[in-house]
Amino acid sequence: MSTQTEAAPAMGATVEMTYREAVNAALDDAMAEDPSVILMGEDVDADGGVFKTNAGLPQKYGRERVMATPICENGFTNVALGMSLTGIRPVVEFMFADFMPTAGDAIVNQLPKYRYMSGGQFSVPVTLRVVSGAGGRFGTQHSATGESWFMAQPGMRVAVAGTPAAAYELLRAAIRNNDPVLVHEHKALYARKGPVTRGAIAEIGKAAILREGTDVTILASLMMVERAMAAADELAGHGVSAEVIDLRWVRPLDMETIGASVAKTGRLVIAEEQWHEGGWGATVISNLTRNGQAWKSVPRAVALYYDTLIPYSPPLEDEMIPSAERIVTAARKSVGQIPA
Amino acid sequence: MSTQTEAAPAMGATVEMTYREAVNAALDDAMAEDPSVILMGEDVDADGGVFKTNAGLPQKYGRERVMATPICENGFTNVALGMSLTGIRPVVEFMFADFMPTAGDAIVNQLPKYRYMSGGQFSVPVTLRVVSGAGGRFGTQHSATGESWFMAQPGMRVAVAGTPAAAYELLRAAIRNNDPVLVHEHKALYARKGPVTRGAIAEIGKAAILREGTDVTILASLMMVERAMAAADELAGHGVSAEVIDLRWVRPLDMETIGASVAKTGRLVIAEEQWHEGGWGATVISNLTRNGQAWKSVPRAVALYYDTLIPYSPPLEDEMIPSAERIVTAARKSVGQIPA
Amino acid sequence: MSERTAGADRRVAWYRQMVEIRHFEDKVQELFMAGLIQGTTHLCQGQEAVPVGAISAMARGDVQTNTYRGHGEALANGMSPETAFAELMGRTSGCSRGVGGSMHLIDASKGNIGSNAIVGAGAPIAVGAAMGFKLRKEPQVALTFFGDGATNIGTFHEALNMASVWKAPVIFIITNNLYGEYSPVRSTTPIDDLARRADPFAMPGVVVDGQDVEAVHSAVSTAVARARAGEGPSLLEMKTYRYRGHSRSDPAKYRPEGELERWKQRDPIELLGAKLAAEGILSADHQAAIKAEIQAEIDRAAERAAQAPYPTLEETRSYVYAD
Amino acid sequence: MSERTAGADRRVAWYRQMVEIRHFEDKVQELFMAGLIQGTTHLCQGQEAVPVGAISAMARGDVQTNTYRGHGEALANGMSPETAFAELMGRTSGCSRGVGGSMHLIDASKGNIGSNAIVGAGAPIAVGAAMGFKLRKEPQVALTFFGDGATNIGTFHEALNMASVWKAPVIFIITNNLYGEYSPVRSTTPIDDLARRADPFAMPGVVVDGQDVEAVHSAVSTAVARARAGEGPSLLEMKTYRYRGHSRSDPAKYRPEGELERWKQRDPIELLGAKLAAEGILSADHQAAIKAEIQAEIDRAAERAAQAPYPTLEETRSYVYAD
Ligand SMILES: Cc1ncc(C[n+]2csc(CCOP(=O)(O)OP(=O)(O)O)c2C)c(N)n1
Ligand SMILES: Cc1ncc(C[n+]2csc(CCOP(=O)(O)OP(=O)(O)O)c2C)c(N)n1
Ligand SMILES: [Mg+2]
Ligand SMILES: [Mg+2]
Repeated sequence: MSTQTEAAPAMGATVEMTYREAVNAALDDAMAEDPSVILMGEDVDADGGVFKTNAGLPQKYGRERVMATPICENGFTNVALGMSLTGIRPVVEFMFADFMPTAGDAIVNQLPKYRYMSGGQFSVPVTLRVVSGAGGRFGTQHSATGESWFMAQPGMRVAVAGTPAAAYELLRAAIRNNDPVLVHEHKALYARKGPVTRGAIAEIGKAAILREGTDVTILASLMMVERAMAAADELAGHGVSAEVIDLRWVRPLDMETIGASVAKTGRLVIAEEQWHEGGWGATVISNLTRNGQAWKSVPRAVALYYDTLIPYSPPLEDEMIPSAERIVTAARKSVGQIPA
Repeated sequence: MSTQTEAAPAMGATVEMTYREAVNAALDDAMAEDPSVILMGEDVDADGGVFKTNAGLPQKYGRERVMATPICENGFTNVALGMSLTGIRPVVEFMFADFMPTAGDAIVNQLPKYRYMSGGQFSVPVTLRVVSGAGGRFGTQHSATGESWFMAQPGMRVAVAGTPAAAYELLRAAIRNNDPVLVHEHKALYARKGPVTRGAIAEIGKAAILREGTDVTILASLMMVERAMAAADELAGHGVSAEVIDLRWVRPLDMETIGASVAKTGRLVIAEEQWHEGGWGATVISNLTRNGQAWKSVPRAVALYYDTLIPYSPPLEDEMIPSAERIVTAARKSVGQIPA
Repeated sequence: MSERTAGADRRVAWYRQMVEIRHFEDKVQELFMAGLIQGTTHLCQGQEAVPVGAISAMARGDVQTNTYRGHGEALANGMSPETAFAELMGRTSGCSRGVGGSMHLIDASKGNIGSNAIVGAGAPIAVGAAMGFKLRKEPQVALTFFGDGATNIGTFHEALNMASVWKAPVIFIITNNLYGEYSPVRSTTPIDDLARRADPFAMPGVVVDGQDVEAVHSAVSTAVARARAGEGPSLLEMKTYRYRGHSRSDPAKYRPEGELERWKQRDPIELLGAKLAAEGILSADHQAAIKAEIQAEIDRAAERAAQAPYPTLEETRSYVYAD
Repeated sequence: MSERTAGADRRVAWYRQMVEIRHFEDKVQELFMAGLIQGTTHLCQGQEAVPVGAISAMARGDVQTNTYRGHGEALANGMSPETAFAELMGRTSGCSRGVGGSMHLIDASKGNIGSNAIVGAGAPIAVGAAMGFKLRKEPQVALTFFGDGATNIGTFHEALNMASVWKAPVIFIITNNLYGEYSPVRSTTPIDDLARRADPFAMPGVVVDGQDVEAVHSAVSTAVARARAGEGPSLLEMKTYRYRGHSRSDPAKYRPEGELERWKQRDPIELLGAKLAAEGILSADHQAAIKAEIQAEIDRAAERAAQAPYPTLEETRSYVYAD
């Protein structure tokens, strides 16, 4: 990868870069802008970090601001919380989303509740950067997206980056925000390229319509975003006009954007790399239904992620993760092109 | 409380007992039946345990089988897993549901995955007993039900006990089961009385219709079950016939029973002591909608649990928890008796 | 505030502060019985020397984290009994606006930056606060209070490790009151001196007489000076005892006979009182007068607190997010 | 299997076993480069004496838990290279039916009861297995293998504490290879001898030369005997080194120059080989022959493994629930 820190383009410029470089640029720009921003986590300082998102940062900002931690997720997440009480804005890297449960107490009982249980005395500007998702043949304990685990937590905000632009903008927004924000990156996307505007900051809680359409809404997160876009291309060939929305925020959900789209199309396909139970897809469908949404066909959601755990075996892992083809099939079923 | 262990009624007899006594009886009967069953957790052996559910058990079964642990939820939950690999069937008590995130790794990455990632070599017969719920003025960090936290975990089963009979039967089923099962008890219910049949074992994944009705289905869990029953009484006075279902299993959800009920009533009120996002209520509504359920009115779910955290202040805590009145109002809105 | 030897005024102030905590806790029990305080409370009668001696070793700008058994730590940090009572009664005039309750007596303005209901959680948070000071090159330090039981939960060890490897200016204070809920230390912990848990983290571990406010103050002052000088963290074990059960519902029947009585013979208030009397600083009569005066203040504070309104659920929403 | 001094046959068997592990790991790297093994692998070349010396101190019915860097532990426990390769290739003939992969080489039938991809998780699981034996009054013991980095995560300390207070028959084995991923021990840990972490749990902590298979075997045998006699757990620190980077994508550029070469001078295979040659037990020629023979077996095993079919997603469903 090229190191963004060496010749950073001017703010406002839109340049093509990888998702990995976008994360790097967001960290770099945030750290350049605000000396209280630091990055911490396991091995974050060596060789760009395990996923090479941090290249150049230790050299530029020093190892006080790019702090490698011992292996102790709960401990170092609560350390970040403590730092945020004495003037630091920590960005904490979780090497794999699967390690978030190891920090369960910090993420459930501390970060989102700390301000509340003091009656509003504190703000807790902590960002958690989480490397999510399957597809890397990392097996059962290293492949969760975890994107819906903490969606029922008032006090927390949860973002999911599906594109390089989203990776940049969401991370910038998270770091600026004065509350805890969890930003999911997808490990299979780091090499993807796309346009990124340096200095752009995502609006909290705003989803992105990536492609307009009239027949069916495909709502996607993380790696499913590119598969939804590919599916939409293919659907066009079948005469189906798909609208693709990148969810961007799991908490708060942008029910306004999603609702308007589904009011138009009357059909919904949920593309999520997780089980349907308890996930954002179910909540979206529930919210729409409770809002009185009139459906032209039943929303397609289930059967994209199978009811088993994530296998190592490469062909099986590929089968487990929802493909563009399965999204296409679900969308075609929704418009009645193939039987449901 | 009277100690169930002293003069246990014969198996098959139905006797009136408290929810606390029902838990005690289930533990007692399971331990009497199978010498490999043990109970472990913080202070489980002293004075009946913190919620007095374990009275008499240390005396009857000894402190090897009623084992007090140090304070280390993740550690002792994984110890239980290890024990289950060498012939023990541990029941682990979580003093408060809020401490489950402290054991996040054991609950998310170990218990439900241990069998899977070995290719089916092990079974992991571990039961987690979890004391859930608000209403006790325990404040923000001691009042979660946590009932939906682990519902998206293949490999895990999750039960919720709304009555003394359910407390007994679900716990017995969990302990007999060869996979990890999480059973939620509600701390505000321990003193409630009801009929319990010694020896009855709950069917995995089967909800219970507690009251039949034709106009609206009220689906409830834990403490909401008695409030739903009270609401149904009051609704009858308004000429509304409510069917009340005790959810009993969050994973797997009994979509058959729920679906049949809603097919009949066409209306649904979700009574859950948790935020709607990511919860079982949203998944139920999503599943019904995706199954093509025709609604006579929009399902009422949200606004039962407010979008803030759980306060200590007693009048506020009472306001936060869905009341029978709010369930009545939601049901009356669903049938159009009052404007939505 | 951090000189190492204490003058007469200071020792009298400690005496008053310990009496205030004792009477406050007794009053809490009374109000609990009367239903004015609900839920649960974890009282600290018998342990008063620990927060009083330790917190008086802090300087302005230093911070502390406490636990659910944290009334003493809050009061010793300067919270008024009325504010504390109001919190325990769930009133909007409470330190945490009534939403926190007994387990969350917090006052950020005084450096009391958190009172946690999760065992062990305060320790890494304090390490973080200390690291914030260090990164910002400020001279402050952090104290963190927790119990003997907390030394068995993993995050305690994680906190010690990080503090040591980063030389964080933090002081870990174990209030070893011999029990974690109903369990005696030795049933959950294979050693007697918990200070020993410092060793594998290459930091000083010191056993302190937690009944002697002067010993507590002196040990904490040494650790604070060390931390402020950039030499890193310390672990101090205060040997003490709680007179009441774990929480309101606990009659503490698990205690061996005579144990409570033995500890009462070294009551921290009476221990200091006897010295002050012997040294002619504060006569027995003066001590009795102080107790009566503070009792009256406590009673008045509780009465005033009970007059405050409850918050509304609506106003609590702004406590959820800052932005 | 647990006698304390080893005869010539035994030492030759150790030699063979270490060579097998070495060649297996080299082959994994080769297959990884060829795309036949995907994802990630964590190799253990250089550390072979630890699993071989330790596991040979186990008796039938004893159990062990391993980590993601667990190929050596699985092979030393008796897994055939073919079964292991098949697992790494995701084939249904793998020990975990292809769903586990490199990080989960498990064989319950041989007492290899888990290989964990979460740092630290295996330790409390092994304590539990040991407690199962103890509760059922069976004479077995549990070994648990983990790295230096794992001694910083809380659950490790929780496991030690429980093991000690309950006198669980468990042996904790730290494979201290000087790095946790890219971080040198001293950047995350404030001490050099990790065995010191046993002290606050009142159990023996022993530093062992992890390059010397005989030293490893003897230290583990002592700990096993102690555990079997009901005297409780031990913590053993094996000083060793991994020759390759942390995982397949890591060139290990963070290592100081010369470090690798220095360690290679005390290669565990050559160390034992030299002794066996000097004692006239196994000549250099014999050693070369063994290596060639094992290399051929390894090559054949990999070939056969690659012929097995992949599992189907459908068949994995029965691995989710037993009931
Ligand atoms: C993670 C966690 N587990 C369990 C509890 C329940 N609990 C509250 S206090 C306590 C005992 C703590 O003992 P100790 O640390 O000695 O403090 P003390 O109460 O004696 O002040 C326990 C088990 C908790 N609050 N948090
Ligand atoms: C809880 C957790 N955090 C982080 C990781 C990522 N990780 C995998 S191996 C490793 C380093 C472990 O080092 P050590 O314990 O020394 O074992 P070694 O890899 O050297 O065998 C890390 C941080 C993990 N698997 N689990
Ligand atoms: Mg204690
Ligand atoms: Mg290592």
